[in-house]
Amino acid sequence: MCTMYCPRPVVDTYNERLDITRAPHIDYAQAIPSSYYIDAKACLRVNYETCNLCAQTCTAGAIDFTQQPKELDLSVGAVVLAPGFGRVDEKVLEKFGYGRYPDVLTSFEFERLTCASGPSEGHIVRPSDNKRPKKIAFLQCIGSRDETCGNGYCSSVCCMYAIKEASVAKEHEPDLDISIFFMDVRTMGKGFDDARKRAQEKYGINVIRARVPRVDQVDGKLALTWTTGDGEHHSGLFDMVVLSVGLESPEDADLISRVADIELNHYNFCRTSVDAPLVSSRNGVLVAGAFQGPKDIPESVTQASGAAAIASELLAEARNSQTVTVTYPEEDKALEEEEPRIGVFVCHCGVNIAGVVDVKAVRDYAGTLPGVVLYEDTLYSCSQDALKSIAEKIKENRLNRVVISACSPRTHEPLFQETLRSIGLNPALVEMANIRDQCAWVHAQEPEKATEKAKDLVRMAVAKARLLAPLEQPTVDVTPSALVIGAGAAGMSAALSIADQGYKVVLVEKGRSLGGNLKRLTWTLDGQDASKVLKDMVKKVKAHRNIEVLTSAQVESVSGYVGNFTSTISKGGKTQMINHGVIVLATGGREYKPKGYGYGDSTRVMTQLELEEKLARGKGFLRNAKNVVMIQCVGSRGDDMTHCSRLCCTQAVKNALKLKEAKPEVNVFVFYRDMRTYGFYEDLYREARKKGVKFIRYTSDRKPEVIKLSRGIKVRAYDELIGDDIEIPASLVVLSTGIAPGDNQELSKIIKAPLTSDGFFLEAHAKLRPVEVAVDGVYLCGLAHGPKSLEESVAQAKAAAAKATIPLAKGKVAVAPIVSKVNQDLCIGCGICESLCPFNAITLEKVGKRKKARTITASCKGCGICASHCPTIAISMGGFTDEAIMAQIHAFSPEGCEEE
Amino acid sequence: MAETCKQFLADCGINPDRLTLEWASAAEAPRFVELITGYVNNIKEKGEIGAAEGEVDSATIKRRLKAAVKAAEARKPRSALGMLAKKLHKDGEYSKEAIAKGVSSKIVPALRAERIKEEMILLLRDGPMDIDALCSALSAKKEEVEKPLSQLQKKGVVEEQDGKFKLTGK
Amino acid sequence: MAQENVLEKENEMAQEGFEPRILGFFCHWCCYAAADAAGVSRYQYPPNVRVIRVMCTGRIDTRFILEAFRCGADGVFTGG
Amino acid sequence: MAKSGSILVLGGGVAGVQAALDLSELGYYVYLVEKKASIGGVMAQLDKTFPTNDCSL
Repeated sequence: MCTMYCPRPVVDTYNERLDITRAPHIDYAQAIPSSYYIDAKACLRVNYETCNLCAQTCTAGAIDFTQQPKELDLSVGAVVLAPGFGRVDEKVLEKFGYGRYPDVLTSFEFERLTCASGPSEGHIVRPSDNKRPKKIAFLQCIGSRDETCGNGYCSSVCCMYAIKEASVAKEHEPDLDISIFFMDVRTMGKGFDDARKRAQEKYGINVIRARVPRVDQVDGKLALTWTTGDGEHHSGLFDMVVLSVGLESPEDADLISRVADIELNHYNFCRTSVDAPLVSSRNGVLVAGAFQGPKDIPESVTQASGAAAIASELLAEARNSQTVTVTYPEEDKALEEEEPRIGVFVCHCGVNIAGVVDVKAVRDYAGTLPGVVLYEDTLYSCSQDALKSIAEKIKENRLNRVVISACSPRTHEPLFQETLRSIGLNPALVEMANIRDQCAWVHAQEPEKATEKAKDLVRMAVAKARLLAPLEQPTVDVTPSALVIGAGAAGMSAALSIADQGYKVVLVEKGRSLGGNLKRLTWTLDGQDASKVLKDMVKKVKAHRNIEVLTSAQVESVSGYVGNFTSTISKGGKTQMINHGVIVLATGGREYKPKGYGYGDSTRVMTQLELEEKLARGKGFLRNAKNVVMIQCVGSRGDDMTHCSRLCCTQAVKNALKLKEAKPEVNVFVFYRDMRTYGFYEDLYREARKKGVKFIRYTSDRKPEVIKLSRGIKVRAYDELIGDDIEIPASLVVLSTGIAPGDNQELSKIIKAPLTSDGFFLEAHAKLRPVEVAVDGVYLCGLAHGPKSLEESVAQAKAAAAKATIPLAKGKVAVAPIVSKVNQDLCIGCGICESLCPFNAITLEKVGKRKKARTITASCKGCGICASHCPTIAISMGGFTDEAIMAQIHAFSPEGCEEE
Repeated sequence: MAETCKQFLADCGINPDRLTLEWASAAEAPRFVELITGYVNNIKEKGEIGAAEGEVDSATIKRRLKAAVKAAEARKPRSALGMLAKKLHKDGEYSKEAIAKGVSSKIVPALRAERIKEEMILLLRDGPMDIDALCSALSAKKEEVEKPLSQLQKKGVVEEQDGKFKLTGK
Repeated sequence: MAQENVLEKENEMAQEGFEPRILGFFCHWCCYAAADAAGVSRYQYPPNVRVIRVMCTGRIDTRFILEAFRCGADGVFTGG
Repeated sequence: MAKSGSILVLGGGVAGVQAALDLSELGYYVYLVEKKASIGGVMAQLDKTFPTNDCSL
């Protein structure tokens, strides 16, 4: 109402200024908190003491202009800084026509255009004429890798987001012609190269390796000129240009630095070090996300969890001293047992559902179904005020079953379950009908049929709801200790963090000593002495009273479930059993051993790590060296392993600089496919170029060859710029061999944790659960998860430690109540269920004289294979009983087909 | 399970291709769309249940499936299904042939026997029938019908009168 | 009301050719998730399938399938 | 002086929210401070996220 009456238009910043709203507004429907707010800068009442229309029209009387800003003094034990990133200055964008030509957009604006909730409801249109563009160009590295604007670093995320935006655009409009102009294609994240390949193959997105210097307008179109690697000039006309803008330090970085008294680096990001990536220069002030350096979502999430772990280490003794517990009202058991009184709420989801399905018709239809006493429609059921109103209506009408006809239970059921809980109803008494994701969205062209389907789905949900029964929420006690597998940098960091948070850790290492790959590193990427980092870590681990170290030891078997694992560890021919509540996988990776390129045939051919070891021993071996040739992507990116090993580019640059430092006159050549020196490592790359290191691009179909001569070796490779092969007599050939997964197969089977096709462990969710695996109570960090730098391994280890400590700190874990239940009166003890259960969640036990099956609630995932294979139908599934499913099947038929 | 259903559907006179079991992981939305579209078109071609080639008419299907559901509840065939699953699981044997063979030799005969018995009772509810009529209505051989019939007689559920069988009302 | 719907639908069927009624049993973790993802991506597919969510295809009992056909399903799609 | 069991998290984007959630689960009281009227940060503006193109809301 207030938005409607406000006379003051303001630009909608949520929609990247592509739309208009009013001074009082809400950014987006699912915003939390979900109340409208007044843009004080634009409001007439606040600034000129006029108007006041909104306060008068608000029926709830919720607008109070007498409120003043308040200052709060909070006493806290630690601070986590996560202010995010800032935007690239518009002056930088102006060079590319932004502001002058309406069809030059930033990638943020383009993102809103492709979004169904965006200003154009997902249709891609040109701002200048609202027509559909045919040719779109994406320009990369806008405000990144560009010293002229002060941002010498790489923003790390733009290459991948440009590919994503281009793919999404192609999905909407398959006829679009999209070109992306890269300097290097930096898709070094886990699974990113695969996604890029898919996008190129499936959508036919053109990849052009060139930097476009400027954008001009010709006849209403946008003209670009560029020069490719072979020295040729090109030009082309486009209907739309998207600037892939980089991530800057936040606008108020200086303010934060002053207030929090922390140091910033030369790009105004928070200063941290490789061995403590989440710790600022001030004790107790931690940092996470893009303020620590440009990064993507999973890394930000990882750092956030990691920062939480460090805060928890610092404040372990004060744990639970200031928390408040949420209390729920007692369940109204009597009401639950009454005849079903069902309430059906049909959600519009804005236009998402109501734009296709006739929501009012579905609502009225619901009213005709048996047992339904209340039927209503809501604009956004998941918004906070709607939830509140649903709760009130349940109470008013004494409902004891609720059907929410909206989106997917996979995403939203917990929300509605919580609503029921908050008013004293068992959370199992809600059922959802998915009329959005599996109806309105997928049948957009057939509104009538979609409405019919929605009615059917509601009828089936109501039928099930009639038979829903309250379920007990089981909890199990937790053994307050952790098993950490692997004692490299990641494993040790994780173990230390859990131990510092006050819990016992058993650290198991296959090798004879602690350290893993860190033992082979000489310098960290920020130039620290790697052996000192290692020594410090080992010392702390060995001295910690909460850590028990087992070297030359291996995990033989793991049984149990989150909170109560039992593992068998073998060491020196003996085995021992340990009990623990959680598991951290930090099994590491190993240097890929190359095939070909003369490796093994000549002592002049070595890997980067081998070079690093030589350099550490002194520069004597360089006495006669004239040319050193480095070859990137040996083994990685489709050579032998499909993945990108992420850090070889930076490692090569680092070692090239070390070579130059040891012997300035030596020529260093680096043959690469894309230089992926992301983030602040771009500085090293620039420095290497300045110092005369020569970088020459090759493509995967024309790889450099190492040729053995009677004396020495030479490298032959195709040089794009010259257009011909070049030959370099090489004193040394250094292969950037990348990172191969460790022997994860065996452990994967023992723990039932899935691997990626590359052989690394698979996380539970690529974005939001980057350090958890699909098995509850098992967490993941370091090279076991995928190639990454020491800094990233440490951050991830802290994150895994945070996640692993959560169940330990809680002391109890809740189990989903969808588990199986054996009716022992009917059970004949045949053991079929026990043998078939994929989770070892059923045991046979003696009850009196006979054997009976029993479910181990904490292990059960509710798959139901036991129920469907029980000869006597003695097993029932919580929330998915035979009766309920049968009722759904009967309701599937519009005429109904109950048994007489 | 799927194999059992398919073979049993065929046994009941329903085109087994009306049932399909497909896999699409959470990340495979395009594959899912392909599968579901293909499947719907496939069923469109087949037409309404009972209308496809070789299928029994829809009234028979209704009756027969009613009996079939009862059969699938019975302990004997369920045990057969469970034991087969257990054995295959234990041997790590998941080949299509092995499953199909196990199902056709162990489970479907048990299901069929139960189905014939249950359907017989349903048929006789509508009035007395002689053995030949029963055989044809049940799509079964004489010896398949005689055995359960005599069992039902022994139990006193069915009685014979003038060469026709009828329910005793017990 | 319900009766009218049925009649309407029969009319429709006669006009536009045969529209089968199909029941789907979708695994919560796989096929159901894929179907949600299809929605998120706005893929379009025929609206003939009604879905029952189960936690795993292992839950599906022979009885469910037979009962579905008895209740007039022209097809049953189980998706793991 | 006894240590405080509460923590200030500055920023309500995906990192800030994640840190706040983890800290509260670890047994600490969290003050989450955000400049804007709602939390979620830039991620709430994204349509889909790579590489799996999941919905970000």
